[in-house]
Formats: sequence, structure tokens, C-alpha cells
Amino acid sequence: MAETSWIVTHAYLIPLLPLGSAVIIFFFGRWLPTKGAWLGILAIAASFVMSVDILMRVMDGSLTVPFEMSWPWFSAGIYPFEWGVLLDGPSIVMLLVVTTVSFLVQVYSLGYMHDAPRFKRFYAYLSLFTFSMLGLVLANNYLQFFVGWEVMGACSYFLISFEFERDAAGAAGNKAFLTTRLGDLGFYGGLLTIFFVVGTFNFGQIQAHLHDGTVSPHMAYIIALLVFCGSVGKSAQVPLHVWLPDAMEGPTPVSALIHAATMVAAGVYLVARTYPFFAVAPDALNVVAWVGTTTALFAATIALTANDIKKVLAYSTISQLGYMILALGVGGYAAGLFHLTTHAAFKALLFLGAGSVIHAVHTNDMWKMGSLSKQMMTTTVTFFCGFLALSGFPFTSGYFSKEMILGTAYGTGHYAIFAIGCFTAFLTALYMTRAFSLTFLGEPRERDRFAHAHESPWSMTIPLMVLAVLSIVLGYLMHSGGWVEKLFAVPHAPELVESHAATLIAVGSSLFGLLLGALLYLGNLEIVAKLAQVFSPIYNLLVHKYYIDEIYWALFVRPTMALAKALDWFDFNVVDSIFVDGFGWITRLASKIDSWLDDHVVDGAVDGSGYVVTELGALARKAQNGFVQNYLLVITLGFVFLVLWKIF
Amino acid sequence: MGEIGPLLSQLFHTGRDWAAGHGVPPLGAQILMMAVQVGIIILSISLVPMVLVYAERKVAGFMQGRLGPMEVGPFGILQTLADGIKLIFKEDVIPRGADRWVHIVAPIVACAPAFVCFAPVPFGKGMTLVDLDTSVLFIFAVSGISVIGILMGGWGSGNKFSMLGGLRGAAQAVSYEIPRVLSVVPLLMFYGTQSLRGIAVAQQARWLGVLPKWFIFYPVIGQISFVIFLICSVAETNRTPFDIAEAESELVAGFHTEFGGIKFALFFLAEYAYVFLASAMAVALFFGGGDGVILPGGLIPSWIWFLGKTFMIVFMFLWFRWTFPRMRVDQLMSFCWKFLLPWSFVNIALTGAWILWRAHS
Amino acid sequence: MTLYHFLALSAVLFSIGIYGVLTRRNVLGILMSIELMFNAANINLVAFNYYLHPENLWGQGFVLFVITLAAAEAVVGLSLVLAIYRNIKSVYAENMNILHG
Amino acid sequence: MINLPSIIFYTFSVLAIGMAIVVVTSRNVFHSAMALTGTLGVVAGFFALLGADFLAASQVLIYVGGIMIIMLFVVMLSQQPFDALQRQTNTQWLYGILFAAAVAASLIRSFRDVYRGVAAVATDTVPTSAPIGRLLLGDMLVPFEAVSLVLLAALVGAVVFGQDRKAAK
Repeated sequence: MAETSWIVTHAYLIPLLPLGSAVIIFFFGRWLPTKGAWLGILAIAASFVMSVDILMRVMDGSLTVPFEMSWPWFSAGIYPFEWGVLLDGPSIVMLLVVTTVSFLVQVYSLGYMHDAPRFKRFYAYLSLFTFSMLGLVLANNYLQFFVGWEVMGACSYFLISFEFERDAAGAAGNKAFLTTRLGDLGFYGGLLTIFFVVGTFNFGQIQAHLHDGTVSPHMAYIIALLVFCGSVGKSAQVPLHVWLPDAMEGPTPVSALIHAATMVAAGVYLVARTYPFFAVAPDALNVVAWVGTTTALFAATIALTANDIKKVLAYSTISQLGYMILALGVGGYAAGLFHLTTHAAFKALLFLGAGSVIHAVHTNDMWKMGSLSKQMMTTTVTFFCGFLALSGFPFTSGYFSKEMILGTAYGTGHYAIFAIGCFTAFLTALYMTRAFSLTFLGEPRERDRFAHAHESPWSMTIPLMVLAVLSIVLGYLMHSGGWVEKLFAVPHAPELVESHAATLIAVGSSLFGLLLGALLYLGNLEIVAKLAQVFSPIYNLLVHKYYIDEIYWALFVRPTMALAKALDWFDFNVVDSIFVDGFGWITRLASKIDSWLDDHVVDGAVDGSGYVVTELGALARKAQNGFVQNYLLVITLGFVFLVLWKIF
Repeated sequence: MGEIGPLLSQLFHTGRDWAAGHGVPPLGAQILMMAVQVGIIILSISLVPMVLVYAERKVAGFMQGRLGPMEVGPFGILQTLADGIKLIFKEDVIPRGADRWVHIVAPIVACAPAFVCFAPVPFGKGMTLVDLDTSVLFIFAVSGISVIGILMGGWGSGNKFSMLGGLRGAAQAVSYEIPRVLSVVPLLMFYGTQSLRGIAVAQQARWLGVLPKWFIFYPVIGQISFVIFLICSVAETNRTPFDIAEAESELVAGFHTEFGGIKFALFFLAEYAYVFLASAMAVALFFGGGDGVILPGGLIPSWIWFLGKTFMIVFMFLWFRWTFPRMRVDQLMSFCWKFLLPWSFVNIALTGAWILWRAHS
Repeated sequence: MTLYHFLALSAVLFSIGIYGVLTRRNVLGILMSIELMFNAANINLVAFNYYLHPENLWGQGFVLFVITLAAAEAVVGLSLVLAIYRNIKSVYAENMNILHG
Repeated sequence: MINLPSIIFYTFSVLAIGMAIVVVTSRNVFHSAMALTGTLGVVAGFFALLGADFLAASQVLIYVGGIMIIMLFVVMLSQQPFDALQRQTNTQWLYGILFAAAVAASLIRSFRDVYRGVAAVATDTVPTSAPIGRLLLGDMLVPFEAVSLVLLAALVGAVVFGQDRKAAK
């Protein structure tokens, strides 16, 4: 084996550095300058540098992927479990995505969270989150993956409920936690099935077993769908998407990092990791594709009417995640991961930009903003870059990845999906134009807020600028630099039917969306209001997010609570009154009898023995006279006897 | 003048043979010659304090811009002799409340070990009375007995100031004994012997043929050891700046308040004998004993070198006394336990590292 | 000079120590008597070492431990005596009897 | 047989036993302590006689230079003026004498049975400090470390017991 560089053989340090900083900040952060924030930033910066180094080595060919290392973890019976590091295209790109966004968000938070309480804890959670995400990304087996997955879920829960003084934040945290848990249940079942069938968690070994007949196509189908449940939960796909909009209760940097760029993408990554199963069971891929398509369309429509800037972005995130899932579903493994990468850059940018805006005007409601470009130029420009990228404006990074997805959908003959995808692209452009115009252009709608708005500090704008540059050029870099083909190579990529018409339709729908949006929202806003009135049924449906929350409430939460109440009544009236009270009565009767016996029989014996002991003790206490040397005298006597006994 | 060590040894042999030849049993002759040797040592050590007292008064005088004693003899050189005679002829007072026997024995207990301690000191080539293998430990152990004398003096006087002085003095001496012993440990580690003579002999070498390989010249460890040893020796002898136990202005005169005449002289003798002993030890341990510097060819005999260096150290003692202010009793203790003790441990560790390094390179 | 001489001497010292422990009223006296007993035992150890096993030094090593432990014992014992003295203003063993039956 | 060691032995024995008797009989605790100091010194002499030079020095250093001084401290701190006038033996002194005598007699008797006439193997007395050092850091390493822990515990214990809590407040 060729000389492998130190950084590669110690790749496990990439997640461990943030873990170390998390532990230190948790326990000693209080005494560190800036509450240990710089420590977290330093750790993630180191991880970032290591990731870049690894990427460079892969690109110049000095490191051949996949590169795997593993160490024994524990063993259960005959099954050894390992933890390990698997470096291949997806994991390296994810490493970069996670470390970059995490690094920028941590820098950004220095400014954004500056006055927040529990600053130290925030950084500790961020570091812990980064650790779990990186651990997941580097995992070479499902178990380690699952551990990272769950720790990440816990961190997400902590951070959503970070401002737990507000009830909404607490409730949102619970909702997120429980909803994703539902998906994880499927994931867990999938894991058990995998282990039951294959007997190992290691990705490579599983892949080897897939083709030697250990796993029947049926079994693969079941496993693929079960594991996909996890993705649905974590990546907020229909029908488990409800938690993500609510998760916007968390601080904005958290939304950017966890609920836009990294954690929610883990679901996509999971599907990518489970791809061998899907490859065996194409039916499952169809399910995936349609779930993704539905989600993409569904979320995009809701985003059209949302008034909260973060909600718009949240639905947009769901929609884009739908795109990625869609891409994977139609066989566009590379396209999905490519979109994941570019999306991470511009969605993090958009969230951080929104955070900057919120920081300035102290509200989330877009109708209370307007014309902010006059006050915050940097934010506007950078946000505009993100907006273009998300809308798929030609030659921005969103354009390349989205194009690739739609191209794949068309090229593999999924025409319905392609059509819906194009329509979603149109909607995306439309709602993003709406959001951008309402926030930054037009007339200031609330004078006070407008007057007090100001540009954010350096620590917030610099990450924005970095991400803006990435949003614009990343797609081009990866596409024309051949990174996509090199890093996301998959053994059996589908044959694509090239079609310029498809490309034109896709681009055209995006541009049309931009145009329509500009017409509607740059002009007189009253037309928009009128439109809403004309289409009020649809509008209301969208504003109420298709009543999904209400339906869930009626279908699941209410019955559960009613059942709980019924059980409570049963517990109180039946179990308590008959069993517990009845037993109580019997016990009392028994104890009365016992008490009589106790008084007359047992106590008599006790008193009697007590009397005997007292009398004997009175004799014995004379020996214990508190005169130590007297005791010693007796000891000496014993000693003399012993020696004498030995002699004679 | 030449080396007198072999000469003396020859003399003793001759003396023993002569005595044996004149009807004295061999054992008796042996004991007799030992007694002669011991007598010589005791006599010369008894003379040392007289010199030291004179030196002290003169040094004090010069440091304070005075002349010091000038009346008795040329330059007052017979002053201490006169003082000694005076002390010897004074009335021997035993206070009424005193514990009589303890009062009488105390000065002897304080003084006798000081003389015993000189047995293994290598005054020059062949001038070690008893070359004990454990001589360093022996000196520390025996000089520790003097502390008992101090306590006896404090107790036996039947005077609460004396008792307080005795307690303080003993506490101080016991405390400083620890870093003092520990400061010598690096030497024992380094030279692998506890014999003072052995250590002194081991230092008779040169770096690059020029710089003497005395322990004081070993970087860091030598200096730390020496400084700690010197400070502790000053404290052991209850001298300024560590003289809180007998501070004239605070405790009358500490444990020897009630002692007069010859008994006081014995305490006095003990103090100066210990100053001399500490200086001699320092020379043997840190300054190569009788190793000459400038004229290595033996032009100046080793014992002159030894005594010369010893008096240099003695001068440092006197110098300290007239330079530093007195320390408070709590400062004294915390200085010992919180400064000297940790640093002597550090020094031991450093020396260990040094030895390991030396063994591996 | 035989081993028996030393053993007899140490037995006598030990018995004197026992007598002291049994009869001294003063706790300090008891502690001193205990030291006597320790030393008697130490003489035994060194003597056995010298006469029976001159090839090694285990006896002497053991004595070092005894001396060390005696120091520990003395220090703790004496600080206890001081603490008791502060409380009941007495160092007599028969006064320390608040736990008697 | 009169030679130097036996002269020394008998002299030392008389001294040791005499001073030991003073230790247990003296009315003045300070005198007891002084006598004990003497006894310990003589024991050091015995050690030297038995070829244990390092041990002799250690005995003097630790016992005389350390333990006895602390003991004298406590004696000085805890004595009251009338102490020296009080009887210093308790009511069981007669039993004490009897028992001590019994112990001595039985010990000597049993020693005589087993060890009578064991004379020294003729060996040169060699310096013992280096071998003892090797022994302590070699075969006796575990007890050596354990003893260091015991000393630490004693140190802490002495500080805890010794501090005057009322005065500290």
C-alpha cells in the first residue's frame, strides 16, 4: 500500500475534534474566554482543513476511494461490531458540506447569538451536532450511522427548543422529536431486518452479500422501504414533513445549519448509502421517486402563501429535499447528491441572510419588512445570490444541479415526474421572487422597523459573502470540473436520453416563474391581494398548509389523548377502586389480626427476651468499664497464655 | 606546607605501636589513639567558634561602618578569648522553677552532636576521621539530636518565654531539616554514594580541562540544590533572617534566656560549630572539597583549600545576618513548606531526568 | 554475642513496654511505651536478619517499614491526644471513658 | 569472653534497659520522653552493632530527629503544673508488673528453646544503604508504595485532628 498521509489515516479525528470541543465547552466553557465559542470554531476549522486536504488528495489521485478503516467497538455473541471510517465520494463531499456550513454558521453565530442567554450551551450543542453529523457521514456501517443519526436528532431537539422560555419553541421541539422518531422506527426496523438477514452492518459487506443471493429481492424491497422511512422522517418528506416548518422556532443559525443544510440532508445521504438495496428492488425506487415528487410540489405550493420568511425557506427546503429524493428515486444518484451539495450552500446562505434580516428588524413577517435593500446592502446582495441559485437561474449552482435532476427524470422516461418537477421549479422561482421582493424591494411597510434596521456585524456578513460566492460558482465548479462524475460515480448509472427540449422547458419554467413573480410583486401589491380573494378556496387551503396539521391533530393526537383519558378513568375507577382498595381492606383486616397477635404473643416474647438481655447486659457491662488499659491487661493475659501454650 | 593527612596517619600508627610496645593491650592502644584523634578534632572545633565570633563581630562592624572590637590584643584579636574566659568563670545559675537535670543536660545535648558530626568531614586528603559509608545521613541524623537540646533548654528553664522559644526553634529546625535533606538527595543520586569524602573526591575533575566539575557548576540542579541547602542551613542554625526562635527583641533570648556562664557558652559553641559544619558540608558537597582551582599542582595542600572555601561560605552566613531583616514566624513556615519543599522535589525530579538522559546518551 | 542475647534483650524491652502500656495513666506515656515495644521488635528483626539470613536484607527493610509506620502512628496518636486535651483538659487515659458501658 | 562488641553490647543493654525503666516509671513525662530518646539512640547503637549502618542512621534521624521532637512538643503543650505531683501509674500496676514479667519470661523461654547458641556467620559488614535501596524499589516495591499512602493518610489525619475547630471559627 502506498504511503497514506497522516490526515487520511487519522480521519476519525474529523468528528472527534468537535466532540472534544463540545465536552470541553460543556464542562469548562464557563471559564473560557467567549464562553469557549472560539474553541468550537477552532475545532471545526481543523476538521474543515482536514476535509479539504482529503478532497484534494482524492482529486489529484493520491488517495484511491473508497478508503476504509475500522476498529473493534464491542461484540455481541459471535458478532463483532466495529466503528470505522469510510472515505468515498459522497462521504467526502458531505464532510466538506458539513464542515464548511458548520464553520460558517459558528462564526455567524458569534454575532447572531451575541446577546442570547445560554451562549455556552449553544456552542456546545453546535459542536456536539457537528460531531454526530460527521460521525454519521464517515460511518462505514449502519450501527455507527444510526448512533450519529440519533444523537443528531437529540441535538436538533435541544436546539429547536433552545429558547424554551417560549411555549412554541418547546412544542416545536417535541413535535420535531416525535415526528422524526416515527420515521426512525421504520429505520430501526430496517436495521434489525438487515442484521437479521445479512448478519453485519458494514456497508461493503452488505453490498457484497446483495449479489450472492443472501438477500432476496423481496427482502431488499422491505428493507429499502423501512430504511426509507427514516429518510422520510429526517428529511421531512410527505407525510412526515410537518415538523420542519415548526422547527423554525429554533435560532436562525440552527435553522441554517441543521434544518436546511446538513441534518435534513442526512435523509438523502441515507438513501444514497442504502442505494445497493434500491438497486436490487427498483419498485422501492419508484416509491421514493413519487414521495420526493409529491413533497417537492406540495411544499412549493405552501411556500407560495407563507408570510413568515423562515417558513418560506423551510417549505422551500422541504421542496428541495423532495427534489433530491426524487432524483435518487429516478436513478439520478449523482444528481441527487449534487443537488444536496449546492442546496446546502445556497440554502444555508438564504437562512443566514434571513437571520441577518430578522436580526435587523426583529420580526419574521415579510409584510412588515420591505425596501430593506436600502439599509442592508451586503445582506441584500448575498441573499440575491442565494435567491438566484435556488430559483435555478442559468449558470448559478442551483441551475446545474436542478437541471441534472430534471434531465435525469426526463432521460429515464419519468415524464410525469419531469413535468411536475418543472412546475415545481416554476413555483420555486415564483415564491422566491415573492419573498425577495417583499423583503428587500418595494416600499418600507413599517417605518419604525425600517428606520432601525442596520447592517449586521462582520462576523455575520463574512459567512454570507463566502456562501454567496459558493452559491454562484459551486455548481459550475463541480459540474465542469468533473467532480460530480468523479465523486458520485455509481456502478450502474441509468442510460440517459439527452434532450435539449427538456433542458429548455426546465430553464424556461424557472425563468417564467421569475418573470411572473417580478410582475406580481414588484408592481402593485393590491393585485396580489385581489388574486388571493379570487382564488380564496385555494388560497385558504395553502395558507392552512392543506390542513395537514389539523388532520393529524384530529386523526392521531386527539384519539391518542382520548384513549389516554379513557385509560385514566379506567385506572381510577376500576383498577383503583376494586383491586387496590379491595386489597387495602383485606390488608387492614389481616393487620388487625396480626396486631392482636403481635401485642399478646410476640411482644410477650420480645419483652421476655429483652428482660433477659437487660439482666445479662447489666452483668456484662461491668466488663466494659471504659478503662482501656484494663482491656489491654486482658489482651496481655491472652498473649501470655498463647505463648505458654506454644511452649508446653 | 604540604599535605598533612598522611603525616598524621603515620603519626597515629606510630603512636599506637609505641603504646602497644609498652605493655598497653592492643584494644587499649586502639582506643587510646582514637581518643587522641577525637581530642584533636574537638579541640580544633572548639577553637573555630572563637575565630567565628571574632569574624562575626568584625564583619558586623565593617558592614555597619564601625571598627568592631579593637581593645584586647592587636585589632581586638583576643577579644573572644577574653569573653570565653569571662563566661567560664561566671557563676552557674539554675533558676528555682527549673527542671534541674534537664537544665544542666540541655547545653550538653545541644553541643555534643555538633562535635560528633565532624567525624566524617573530609578536611583534606587523608584527613577524614571516620569515612562512614552513610556519612551524609549520619550528619543529618546526629545534628538532629541538637534539636532535643533546644527543646530541653526551653523546657528546663521553667520560663514560658524560653519554652515558646524552644518550641519555635524546634519547629523551625525540624521543618527546615526536611528540605535540607531533600536538597542533598540530588547529589546522592548523582554520585551514587552517601560518603562525604566520596562525593568530594568524585568532583575532582574538569570540564574541558578548565572548569572544575563541582556540583555547584552543574546547570540548574546544582544551583537549586545549593541555594536550598544554604537557606536551610541558615534556618537550622537559627540565624538571621530565621532567628525568630531566639529573637532578642521579641522572646528575650529564646530558649537560652535562663542560661548563663559555661552553659550559655556551650549553646553558643554549638551554634557556631553548626555554622562551620554547614559550611564544611557545603564545601564537600558542592565545591569539590579540597579540590584546588588555581594551582592544581598541589602547591597549596588540599586542607588549606578546604578551610579557605569553608570560610568563604562562613562569610556568607555572617553576611546574611547583617543584611536580611527577620522573618515572621508564619512566613518562616510557609516559606519552608510552600517554597523550599516543592522546589527541592522539583530538583530531585530534574536530577532524575538528568541522570536518565545521561544514561541514555 | 549470639542471637539469643539480642532476643533476650528485646524481650525485656518489650515487657517493659507492656508494663508501661498497662500502667501509665498518661496517654503520652502509653504512646512512648508503644514506641519501646516497636523498638524491641525492630531489634528482633535486625538480629534475625543478621544471624539467620545475612545473605539478604529483608529484615532491615521490614524495620524501615516499622519505623515509618511508627512515625505515622505517633503523629496521628499525638494529634489525637492534643485534640482530646483541648476537649477534656486531661491526658489521662482513665478520663477518656465517655463510651463506657 | 571480653571483646569490643560484647563490651559495647552489655553497656548498651544496661543503658537501654535502665532508660526504658525510667520511661515507664518516671513521674515527669518530660523525663520519660528524654529517657525514651536515650533508649532509641541506644537501639540505633544496637543496629550499628548488627551491621545495619543505614538503619542506625535512619533510626536516629526519624526517631530522635522527628518522632521524639513531636512527642516533646505534645508533652510541652499538654502538661499542667500539677501533673508532676500526681501519681503516674494506675491501679493495676501490680498486675502490670506480673504480666510484663510473665511475657518476658515466656518470650525468653521460647527464644531459648529455639535460638540458643546461634552465632553470627562470619561475614564482613558491608555498607547496606545501596542494597536496601534496591530492595525497597525492587522486591518491596508494593509495600513501599503502600506505606507512602499510609504516610499521606497520617499526614492528612494529623492535620484534621490537630486543627482547633473552635479556634478556626
